[in-house]
Amino acid sequence: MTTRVQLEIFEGPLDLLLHLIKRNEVSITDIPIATITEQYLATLEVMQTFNLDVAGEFLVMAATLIHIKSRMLLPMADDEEDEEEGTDPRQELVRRLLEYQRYKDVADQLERRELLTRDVFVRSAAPAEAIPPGFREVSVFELLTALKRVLDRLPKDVVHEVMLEKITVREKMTLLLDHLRTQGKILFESLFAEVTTRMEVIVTFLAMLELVKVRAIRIFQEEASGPIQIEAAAGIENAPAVLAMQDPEDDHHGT
Amino acid sequence: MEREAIKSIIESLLFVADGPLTIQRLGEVLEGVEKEDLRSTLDELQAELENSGRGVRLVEVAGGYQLRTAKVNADWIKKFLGGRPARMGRATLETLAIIAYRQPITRAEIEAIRGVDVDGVINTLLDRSLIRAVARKDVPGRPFLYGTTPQFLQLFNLKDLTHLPTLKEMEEITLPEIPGEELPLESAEEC
Amino acid sequence: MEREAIKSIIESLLFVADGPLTIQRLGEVLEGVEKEDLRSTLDELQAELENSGRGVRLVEVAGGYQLRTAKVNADWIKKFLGGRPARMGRATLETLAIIAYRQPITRAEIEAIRGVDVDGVINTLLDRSLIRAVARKDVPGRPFLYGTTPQFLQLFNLKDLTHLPTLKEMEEITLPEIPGEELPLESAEEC
Repeated sequence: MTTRVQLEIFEGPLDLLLHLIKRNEVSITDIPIATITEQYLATLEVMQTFNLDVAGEFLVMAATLIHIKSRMLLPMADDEEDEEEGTDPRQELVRRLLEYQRYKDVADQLERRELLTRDVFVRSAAPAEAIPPGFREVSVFELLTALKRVLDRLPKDVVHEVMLEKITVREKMTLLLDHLRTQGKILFESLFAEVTTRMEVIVTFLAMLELVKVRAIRIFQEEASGPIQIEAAAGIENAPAVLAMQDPEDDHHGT
Repeated sequence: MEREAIKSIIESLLFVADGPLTIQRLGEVLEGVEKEDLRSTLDELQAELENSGRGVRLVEVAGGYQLRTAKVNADWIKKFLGGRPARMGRATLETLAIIAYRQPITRAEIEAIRGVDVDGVINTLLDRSLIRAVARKDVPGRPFLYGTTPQFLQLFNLKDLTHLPTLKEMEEITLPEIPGEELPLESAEEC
Repeated sequence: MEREAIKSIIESLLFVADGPLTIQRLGEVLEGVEKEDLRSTLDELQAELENSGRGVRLVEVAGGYQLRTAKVNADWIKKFLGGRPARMGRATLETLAIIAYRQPITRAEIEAIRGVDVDGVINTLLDRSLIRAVARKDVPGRPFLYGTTPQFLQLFNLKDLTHLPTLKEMEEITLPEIPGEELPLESAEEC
C-alpha cells in the first residue's frame, strides 16, 4: 500500500521522471536513459498491478523514453536529424524537465509563504457598515411609500394601459417645475389629482424624485402625519440647466 | 497559556467572527481557560483599544463581544463607503425600489412601470443578491416573480419588509444626499 | 488633523474595507493629508500592531494595505471557524505557479509544461478567482490567455507580481545543446 500511496503523488510523467532522476542521484542534463527508462516502465507496471488508472500521458512518455533509448544506441550521422521534430529527443526531454523543475521549485516557495485562510485570515463577513451602499438615500423609500398609497387608490391591473402612455419623466419634470413656478407651494397629493393611470402616477413620482435629487424641489411636512408639501428649492431658476446636465441619464425614463 | 497570548487569540477570533462572540463560544475554542479569565481579558482588550484611541473598539452587544469601528470615525467611514466607484446607478436604484414595494413582481410588470427594458438592471440586482426569483407567475410563459433578499434588508438596515419606511417618516426628509458627494466638513473635522 | 486621529481613521477604514486598501484610495477619503504622511502613519500602525503582539496585523499586499490575523494564531482560528480548510493541492499550486510567471498563457501552453491535462485545475482556479481569462491568443482556435488576479496576490501575501519568488533562469543551467543541434555523442553513449 505504501507503493500505491507514493504512486498517487506523481503529478504526471515529468514528475515521476524527476523523482527517478533524484533517486538515482543523476543529473537532469545527463540522464542515463537506459536506467531511467527501465525504472519508469517498472513503475508503470506497479501502477497497473495495483489497478491504478495509468493516465495516457504516462504511456506517451513511456513511448518517448523507449524512442530516445533506441536512438541513443544508433550511431548518429551528422546530417541525420530526428524525423519528428528536427531535434534530438533527449535534449527536448531535458529542456522540459528543467522547465518543469523550475515551476515545481517556485510552487514550493509559494506554498511556504503566509497563505490566506491557512496561516492568516481576513474578516470573513462584510459587516452591514461595509456593504457598498450606492443607494443609502433612505428618502427614496420614504417617497416610495407615498407612491404606494397613490397606487393603492388606483384600480388594479392597468398594466396594459400604461404601455400606451406617452408622457415621459422629463416632460413631467418640466410640467412640475412650471407648475411650481406659478403656484409656489403645492400638495403632494394634488400632483396626482388628475392622474388616472398607474403609469402616469409613477412617471409623476419619478419626475418628482429626479427633481429632489437635483435639489430643484424640496419635500416637507409641517407636522408629523401632516400633508406632504412640495415647493421649489431656492435657485429654482437654475434648475433647467441642472436638468440639461442630467440628459444622458434620463433616456431610460422614456415610456 | 500566557495572558498576552490569550488576548492575541481572542482579538484574532473577534476579528474573523461574523457576529458578536459570546464568552461561551470563546471558552469552547480556548478550552481550559476559565470564563473569568476570558472576561477579564476581554475587559482589558476593550480598555486598551479605548484608551489608545484606536480606530477599532470592542463593544459588548447582543450578549456577546464584537469589534466595531470607533464612533468618532463614522463620517469618514461613510465617506469611504459612499464614495466607492461601484455605486448603483439611478436605474438600478429605482428598479429596486419598485421591487421592494411591489414584490413579488415580474420583469414585465417592472418594465411596464419604468417604461424601459430592465434586463440589465435585474441582472445586476440578482448578481448583487439584492433580489431573487421567488416564484413563477401563473400566466402564459410562467415568468419569474422577483422579491427582495435578506441582503436587501441588511443593506437598508431593516429588520424586515414591514419596516420599510412609511409616510410618517416623510417628515424627516430634508434634502437627500447625492451619492458620492462629500460629507459636510464641519462634522468630519470633529474627529 | 492630528496624527493620532488620522491613524485611528485609517484603522477604521482598513477594518471596514473588503480588500486591500491603496494609499490612493485612503488619500481620496482623507483629502488634504499628504501621501507620505499616510504612508508613514500606516508604517507606524503596522509597527505598533506587530510590536504589541496583537491578534491583528497590518500587511502590505496586492498593491494595498490589509488587516489580517497574526500567523501565530492560525490554529486557533481554524479551530474556531471549523471545517476543513481548503488545502491547495500540488497540481493546483504548480499550475498557478506556471500561470503566475508565464502570463498571459494558454491552457495548451500550461499543459506542455506540466505534461498533463489541466482542464480541471484551470476550472478550479477560475472558480476561486485566482486566475482569469485576460485575452484570446491570435492563433487558430483563438484560445483564452490566462493571467492571475488580485486574489492571487492576496492568497500568497504578495505586494505585486514583481515580488514573486525568483524563478531560476533557464540560462543558468548548461543545457546539453541548443534545440536543433546534435547531442554530443560522448554523453549519449554513457547510457
